[in-house]
Amino acid sequence: MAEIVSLTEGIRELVTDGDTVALEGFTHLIPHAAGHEIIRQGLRDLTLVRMTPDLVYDQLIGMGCARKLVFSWGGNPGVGSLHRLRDAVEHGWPAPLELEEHSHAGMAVAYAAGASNLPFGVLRGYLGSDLAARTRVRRIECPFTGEELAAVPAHRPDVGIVHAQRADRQGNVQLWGITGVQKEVVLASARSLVTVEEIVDELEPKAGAMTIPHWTIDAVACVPGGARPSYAHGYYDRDNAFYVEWEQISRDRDTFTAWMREHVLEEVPV
Amino acid sequence: MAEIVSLTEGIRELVTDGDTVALEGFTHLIPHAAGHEIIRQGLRDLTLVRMTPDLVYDQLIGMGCARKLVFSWGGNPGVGSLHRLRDAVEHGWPAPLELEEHSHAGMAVAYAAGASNLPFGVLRGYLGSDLAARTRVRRIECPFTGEELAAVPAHRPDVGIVHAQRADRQGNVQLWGITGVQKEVVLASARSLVTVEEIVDELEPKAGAMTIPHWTIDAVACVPGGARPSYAHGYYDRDNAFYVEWEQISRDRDTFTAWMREHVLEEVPV
Amino acid sequence: MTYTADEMMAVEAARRLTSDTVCFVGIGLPSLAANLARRTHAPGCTLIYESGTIGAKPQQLPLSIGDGELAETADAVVSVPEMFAYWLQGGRIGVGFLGAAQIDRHGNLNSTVIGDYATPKVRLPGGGGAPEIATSVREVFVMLRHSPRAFVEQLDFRTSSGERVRFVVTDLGILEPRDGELTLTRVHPGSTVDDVRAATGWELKVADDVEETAAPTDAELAALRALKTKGRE
Amino acid sequence: MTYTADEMMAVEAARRLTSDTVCFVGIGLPSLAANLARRTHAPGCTLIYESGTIGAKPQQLPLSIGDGELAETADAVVSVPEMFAYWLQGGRIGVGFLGAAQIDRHGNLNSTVIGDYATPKVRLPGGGGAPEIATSVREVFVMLRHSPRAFVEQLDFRTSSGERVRFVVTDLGILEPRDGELTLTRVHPGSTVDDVRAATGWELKVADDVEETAAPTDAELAALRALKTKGRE
Repeated sequence: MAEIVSLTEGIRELVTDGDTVALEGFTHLIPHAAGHEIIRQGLRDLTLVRMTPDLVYDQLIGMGCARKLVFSWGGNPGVGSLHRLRDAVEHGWPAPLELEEHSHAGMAVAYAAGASNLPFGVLRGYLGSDLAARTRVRRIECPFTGEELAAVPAHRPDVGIVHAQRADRQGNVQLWGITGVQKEVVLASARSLVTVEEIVDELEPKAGAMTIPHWTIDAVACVPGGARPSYAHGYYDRDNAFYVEWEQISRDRDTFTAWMREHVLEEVPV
Repeated sequence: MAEIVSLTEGIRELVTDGDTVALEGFTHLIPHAAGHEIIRQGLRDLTLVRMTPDLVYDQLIGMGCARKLVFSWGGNPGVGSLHRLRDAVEHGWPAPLELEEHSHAGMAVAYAAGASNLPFGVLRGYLGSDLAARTRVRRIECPFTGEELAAVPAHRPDVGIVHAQRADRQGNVQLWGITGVQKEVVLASARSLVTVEEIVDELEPKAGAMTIPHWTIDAVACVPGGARPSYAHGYYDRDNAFYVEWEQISRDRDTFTAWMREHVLEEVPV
Repeated sequence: MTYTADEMMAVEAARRLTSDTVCFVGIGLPSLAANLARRTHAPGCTLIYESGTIGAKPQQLPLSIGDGELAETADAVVSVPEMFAYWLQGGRIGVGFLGAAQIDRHGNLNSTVIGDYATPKVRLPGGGGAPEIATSVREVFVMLRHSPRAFVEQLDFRTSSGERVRFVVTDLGILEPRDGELTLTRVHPGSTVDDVRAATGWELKVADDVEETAAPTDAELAALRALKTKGRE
Repeated sequence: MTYTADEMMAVEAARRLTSDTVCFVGIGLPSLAANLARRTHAPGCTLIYESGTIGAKPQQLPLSIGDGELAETADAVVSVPEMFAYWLQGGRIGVGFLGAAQIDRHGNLNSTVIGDYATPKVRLPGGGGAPEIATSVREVFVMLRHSPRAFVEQLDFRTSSGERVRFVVTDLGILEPRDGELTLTRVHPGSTVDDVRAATGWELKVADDVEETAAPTDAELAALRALKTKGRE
């Protein structure tokens, strides 16, 4: 049963050093504010899971929160590299970062398997790719046809965190637009936090919207703008200029650290 | 690319004696008219697939169209048995009927596997049930945990047939309300026919609606009332009285045959 | 007020549901019981129908598990594959209701055939969701009328496992598992332990402390009848 | 009109798409090419972005694969697991566009690392959808600028298989598989076969019948520039 909490409380109650945490979002509704609160609370040794780690994961990694990254595409969409991710992988700064690298299809199947309470998912995948030898994937034989397919272990994060447009006072969450793997992350995770743009009395039906029932969510925090600089369909647009700016901010360790101090560490939490 | 056809043409072009055919619908949007056209065209030796075979399957079986039934629950919802199905299984009238019996969960996974172009699907299923020994299910071991699960072969019908509320002139199909396994059936089948209540210029977005793109469908036929006596959400209600009446009509072979002659065989096709 | 055996069953099942219960309901008595709970002491009880409706709040008693009103009033409508994968198998459901043609002393159920599977005397509709409901929900509630033909020493076919059956409500009383065997724990008003024994096809274990079920209250019956009337308008 | 190498690439890729093509597009040149095709000769071309949008019809060139306009204009928006399972793996996609940091003579691609995987010189963003796009669509179109660093004898890492690569468009020309090896079949206006050889890190096979690509027409360039201007407003 979802509790309505502040973001500070939500992260404090749900996330612990060493946890496996998935902050998901596929370009849309990326839970930046929740990531910043994790940084402010100084959480450490996290295994971070995400299909498309972008700026907020670059920040978490650069601030030393992560021990390991489970992912399928780690870049600044339309811009280029994530320099903090690269610095961690290439030079171990601020700490070495272990990688478990998948394809998108493998990650998607792993989340769906987690939501389905299965230990693994099956796909026609990783064929002819060196990735197979570098990640957690095994071959599995179809018991009817003998055909070989790929199996990936289910994702079962300790904590799943997503951002959505709105919730009602019971904590039922509604999101629409590109819905990504948000539902799967909430259902696959042992604990879940949803940040929302607003809390309303009633969730009106909306074309293309999905609802995640309150009894599958641990905590809901109202964090308007919580997805910025990504976007919240129907609320605000993507700040494309900031993604370009990030290229400069993140290139240099000191510039990065100074920016994080000013814009994240010293920011007043919600 | 979907062709807009008459129901008669659609069945004639897509269904052949001996085919595996799934006419799906979970209480809602059951493609009765399409089933009647199959009966009128005298198709034979069909393997019929459906999670919840009800009246229209009772009619197909009683009229001798089916050789085999793949299913998980075959009854008259809220009323009782399907007498034509029982007569075929218990007494071989009008022909013996081979059964491949699953659980709902197994059927749902099999359709999803078919839509996903996988040879099998995995579930925690058929545990402690004698069904496992009577159907096509095998045990499969998780390659990571060693846990044993159930595998079911994918459903890949020759023809998938569903009813929906509306299509546009390109053949994009929109349906809403209880959406069941309709999308999976269309995608899992080699060929597909969708009957619709109406063809419109533009499919307006609608809460809870799904769209199946025209390029996954072979033929669309406009058949208003094509789901009666089941219902089409937003168009007409379920004729509950007819489901009760069917109990009497279907009990006796002669009454059944007479009813079918009058209401189906001599009906003017659309 | 006087009441029927069906009403006693529905009321007694409803009493076991709370506002925190997420329950998977089939049509008939289980649907009646779950909707009754929502109208009386458990307004927050979440009803899930296997057709894909989550959190349905029907005003009328639905006549099928796929009634339009279930979709209209639901918090969410999901596809049937998602329902079975993410919600049932995902371990999200607390209580699942099952009925059957036969039950044995371990709570195993038969809803498949009477007689031999290959050459059945009576071909029943089949298991539907039962095999996985029986092993995926936390607690199975069985609703079944008592008779020696239904409460049998040996099932003709085991459709679903009894391992999670916590409660069997019949028209005569209530059975609960004690030391791995269904044991009579309550009789309904007007029934005796001997009545239940006579209607059970195996040698029934009876708890030392068999109590009498509380008769349906006027409020319960009024709510129940309002539901049934509406559903049949 | 004069035009850039990028424009030549986008135009030439667009020409390979028809109104019947269902294509999986990434951001950048592939998205530009597919949207250009829709504005010129292939208005029915279906664009699928891996974010879950099927049949997107953006007015502006999207800046990310998850732009809101893609969802607003799409025929359907599906979840990411469904996109990869039912649509890509389901065999529904005709053409998939891929880019990479490195390509070898068999069309295998590297978008993972430069250097050793465990101790990379440059950690690239990674494969994303590429491994399964490369083996699930009917035809893979690669778009990649020519240089000896990109067209290599030996990949540092094989992210995706080249088996379904049908067409590689570069800033200098076009390569197509002939007898299992990428072979130069066309050069763009202003490039020579020797230019392409010099920019290729392996001994390039050249078709007997190398033709010159038709330069972008004024109509193609106008449509392309209108798209780009709108996207950057």
